[in-house]
Amino acid sequence: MKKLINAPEAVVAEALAGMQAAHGDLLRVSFDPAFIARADAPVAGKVAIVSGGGSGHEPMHGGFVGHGMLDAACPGAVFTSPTPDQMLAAAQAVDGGAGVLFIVKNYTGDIMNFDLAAELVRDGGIAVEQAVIDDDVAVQDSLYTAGRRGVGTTVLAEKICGAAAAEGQDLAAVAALCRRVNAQGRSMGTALTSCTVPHAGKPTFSLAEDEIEMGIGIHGEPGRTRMKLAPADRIAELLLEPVLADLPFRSGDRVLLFVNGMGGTPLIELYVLYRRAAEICAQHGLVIARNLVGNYITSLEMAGASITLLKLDAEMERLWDAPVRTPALRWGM
Amino acid sequence: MKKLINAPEAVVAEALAGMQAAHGDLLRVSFDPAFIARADAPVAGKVAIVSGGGSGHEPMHGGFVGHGMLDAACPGAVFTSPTPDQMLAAAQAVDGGAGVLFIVKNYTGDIMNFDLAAELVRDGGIAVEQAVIDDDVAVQDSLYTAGRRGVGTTVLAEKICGAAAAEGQDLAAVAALCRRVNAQGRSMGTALTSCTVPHAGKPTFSLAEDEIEMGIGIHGEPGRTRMKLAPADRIAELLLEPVLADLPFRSGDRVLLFVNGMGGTPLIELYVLYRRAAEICAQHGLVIARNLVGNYITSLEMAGASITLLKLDAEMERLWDAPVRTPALRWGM
Amino acid sequence: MAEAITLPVATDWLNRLAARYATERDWLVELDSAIGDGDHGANLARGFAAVRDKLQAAPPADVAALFRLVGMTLISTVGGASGPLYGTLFLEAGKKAAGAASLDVAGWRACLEAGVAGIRARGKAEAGEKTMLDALLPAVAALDGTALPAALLASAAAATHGSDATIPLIARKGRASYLGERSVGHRDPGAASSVMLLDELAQAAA
Amino acid sequence: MAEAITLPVATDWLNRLAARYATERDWLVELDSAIGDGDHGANLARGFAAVRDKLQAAPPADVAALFRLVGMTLISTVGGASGPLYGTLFLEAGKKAAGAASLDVAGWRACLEAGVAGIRARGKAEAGEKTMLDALLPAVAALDGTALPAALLASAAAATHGSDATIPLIARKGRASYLGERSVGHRDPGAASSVMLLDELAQAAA
Ligand SMILES: Nc1ncnc2c1ncn2[C@@H]1O[C@H](COP(=O)(O)OP(=O)(O)O)[C@@H](O)[C@H]1O
Ligand SMILES: Nc1ncnc2c1ncn2[C@@H]1O[C@H](COP(=O)(O)OP(=O)(O)O)[C@@H](O)[C@H]1O
Ligand SMILES: [Mg+2]
Ligand SMILES: [Mg+2]
Ligand SMILES: [Mg+2]
Ligand SMILES: [Mg+2]
Repeated sequence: MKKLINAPEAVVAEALAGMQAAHGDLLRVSFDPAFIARADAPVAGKVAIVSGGGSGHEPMHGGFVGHGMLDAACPGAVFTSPTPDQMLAAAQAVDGGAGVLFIVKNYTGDIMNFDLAAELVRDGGIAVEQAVIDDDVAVQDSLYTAGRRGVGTTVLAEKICGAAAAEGQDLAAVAALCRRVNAQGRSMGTALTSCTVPHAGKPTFSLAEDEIEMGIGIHGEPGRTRMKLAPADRIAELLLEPVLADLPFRSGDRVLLFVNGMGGTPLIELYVLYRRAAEICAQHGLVIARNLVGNYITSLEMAGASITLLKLDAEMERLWDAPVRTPALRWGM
Repeated sequence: MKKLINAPEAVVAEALAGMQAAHGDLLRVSFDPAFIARADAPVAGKVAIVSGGGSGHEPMHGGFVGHGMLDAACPGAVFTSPTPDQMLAAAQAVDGGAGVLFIVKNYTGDIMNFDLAAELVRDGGIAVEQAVIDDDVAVQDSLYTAGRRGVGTTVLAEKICGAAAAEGQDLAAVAALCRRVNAQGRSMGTALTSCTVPHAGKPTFSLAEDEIEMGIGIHGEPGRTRMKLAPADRIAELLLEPVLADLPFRSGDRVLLFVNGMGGTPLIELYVLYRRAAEICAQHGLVIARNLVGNYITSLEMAGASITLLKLDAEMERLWDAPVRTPALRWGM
Repeated sequence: MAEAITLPVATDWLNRLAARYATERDWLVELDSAIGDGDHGANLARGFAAVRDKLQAAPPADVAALFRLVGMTLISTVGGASGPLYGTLFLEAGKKAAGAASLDVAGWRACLEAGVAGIRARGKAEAGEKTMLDALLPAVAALDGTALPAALLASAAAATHGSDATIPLIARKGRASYLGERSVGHRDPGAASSVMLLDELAQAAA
Repeated sequence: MAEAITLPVATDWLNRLAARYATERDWLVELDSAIGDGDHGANLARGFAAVRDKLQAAPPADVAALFRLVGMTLISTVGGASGPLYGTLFLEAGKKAAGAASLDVAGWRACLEAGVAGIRARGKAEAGEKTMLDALLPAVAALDGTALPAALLASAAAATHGSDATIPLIARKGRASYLGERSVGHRDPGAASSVMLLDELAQAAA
């Protein structure tokens, strides 16, 4: 295992210290329990948005804390859901009197920990809503399984809901909007290589030199199928086909196309993928009204990419364009 | 070789097409000769800034084209300097009557191709200045060698000079500013893994599982020494020591600290590195007035990082803060 | 040979568990890498080390308080799926143990039953879905008689069988469920860690 | 057996070179990977394929025009260090060849001399700095006598010796210079490609 770290146990706390040092103007780090909050929190009268999850997906979520996006993020150990006391402390630190929305990715651990936290927050007299993101079409959805995983749509939901909260929407409205974004977003990813969890010390899985994993999760969970490495254009098709069919997206829909890198794939390849993804969308009559290309929800140093398609409505478009100022996403200010 | 590409020969052109598709609001791509220009170029009366270099360092340079930074970028083949006809066409496309500044990284190929281009541009009646970036302290500088390589300071110079041009400074002033930024900036990098040039098909160099290369170049050129993998804190020291000694930086200096990822290193590790780098700066009495953390000047999927320290003056600080709107760097608008 | 789970026995149990999960960390990580995300061993090693430290810093007054402390500590240090699940096990066990100076077989059975019910309520899983429940449910069922060490050994043995039986199952809950058919042929990491939990209790009481 | 470098000989030469660099692409990439950035073979394969296509699309009127076309094409398609350098070689050779229907040994020597002088001026390198000059300078010096094929063979042989002699050198110019002492023991890729350039000319005239 080759990493720029000091010790596996220290990675999360030291990275938090690095974020504090680099972005002290935007955010404030609590180390125990661990959370990252807006420097100016609580914002009186504003709905506070708190998210969190395992570390190793940077910039998500800590890099999205700031004006117009998250009020706080709770980082767990690498690929491990954070604990309820983190979410409780974060909620208490950022509640501005208008309540707190938890944005939760649909993983058993995250769901249970956020559930526990919501009980504690509510007991403490703060209004709390939870919205679950489960947009990964690679996973069979059924009442009898853990359901779909939360992936790329999380980033889009955090931006759009952050803007809604910033413009003064109330807790019920922001929560409803988050559920609407989730209902309209679909994703699928692929891995060309595994990642290595620091405390595990070796790759989570192994792929042959000519193999890729389609439908990979952001924790290195295996996906739908293993196949031979294919040209980027073909991979774009294989990722988009199930995404397009699932909602389903229809000709004339205005969409946000998000091509996301898993961490180890260079930007030049993401643009090669974007090129074909945009062509496919055009062939289906979709209007790419907005887009995002880059490493936003990653899986440590995994090589690979995911594609998220969000069907936009006028409100989402307006809120997407609203000013945002966080370490990883910034415009309009 | 595992890459999200269609064919090695097609990577650069297809990535350009992807950038055009994703950022059509900001930039316009010419394919033959290949360059990326601001969508609203030429801006009348403004000094135009043109840079370029081999591809594979994304987002540099194409991702820095837009308001407040570059007017055009010329991408060569992967790790190969672009050709004079690209720079000539780019200069002609973006000259707004106030002349063109070429920002050139100090590599033999880049220097010769930009020299040829400058002759051609001048012959065509457009005023042109060249400013060379050679900030890599890993390389022995001497009259009898190719001199130091241009690395991280390039990003900072392009931002600062872009702001100077946007506020109306003339060609001589912007060129002088660029040389001043270069004179005040120092960098050094390390590689944990090699990168693989698409047309080469195999890693440029090889490192043992416990080895790193200190002083690596952004094209996988070997560095100063090979050593055993060390803790991130130690690597921060080994990168910063020669940087600090070279200018030299002095207690009380206001600096911009730039921790840059080589492409394959996750953000969480860059923050671990930033943490220690900031501590070392503080120990030397330096005031980190500004900073930048992320993948900005990369080497395909190489794992590793570089640290750049720029000694700021009041003008540089002001220009750093000025609004910028490009695919990869954006604030204030 | 203990005839009941007293405070010293319970304390010894938890200290043993901290050591056991540290030792078995890599194996549990390996199991979880195969069908999950490779953190189960690290999660439990971290959580039970914290439990050991807390017990040392502020020894609880009775078994019920100890169980509650363990539950709270696991919930606030483990994270993931196993944190709330094992945390709930101890919190619910603590409720049942309230007021008791020590636990005989029936007492412990009531605690474990309540704890496992808590896990079912929190995780919404059933028997046969390839989770820790497939070790824990048989362990509850096997707890009978009156001789404590023997009952605990039988309970741990049942858990072991249950854990072995997860290997051919298709996972329906937790992260392994994403694998569907491909989860077949692998032992569930939570079932494996549950075996250790019950095994160390039997050792502490032996 | 050609007695002079005529337009057909020169055209044949360039076509051979396109094929040669395509064949030797990987070896030149390998040489450049060891002490540079691994693109030299790809650069030349790309550039000389473009030359071949241009010659086919619009055959030049004479040797001088051909050299100029080659020079311009290399400059606009190769990039890197070798593009301007080989481009300059042909542009300067084209100047010297102006007006000549064909080149005898003295004529070609004047062309090559001017081309190599152009490379020195553009790259500011000297003999012994581990660059293409270490193959090209001996090749110029070896060009004498009046029998063209023999002179070209001698010139190519001198280049080969020069290329071999780069192996023990420390690089002082170009990308390999960053390596300092560590460049010792490797052949300079530009010297290797220069050998091919001269070797194919000897073949075309043979
Ligand atoms: N819904 C559930 N009910 C019961 N046990 C579960 C459930 N989901 C997961 N588990 C158990 O948790 C174990 C995984 O724990 P761990 O790896 O620590 O958490 P995570 O899956 O969040 O990484 C699984 O092996 C399984 O035994
Ligand atoms: N200053 C120079 N003068 C002469 N030849 C040079 C000089 N710099 C580099 N070269 C030659 O160019 C070759 C490298 O060419 P190439 O790999 O195509 O370009 P780059 O180094 O830009 O990647 C070297 O092997 C060397 O022979
Ligand atoms: Mg986990
Ligand atoms: Mg090159
Ligand atoms: Mg796990
Ligand atoms: Mg080269």
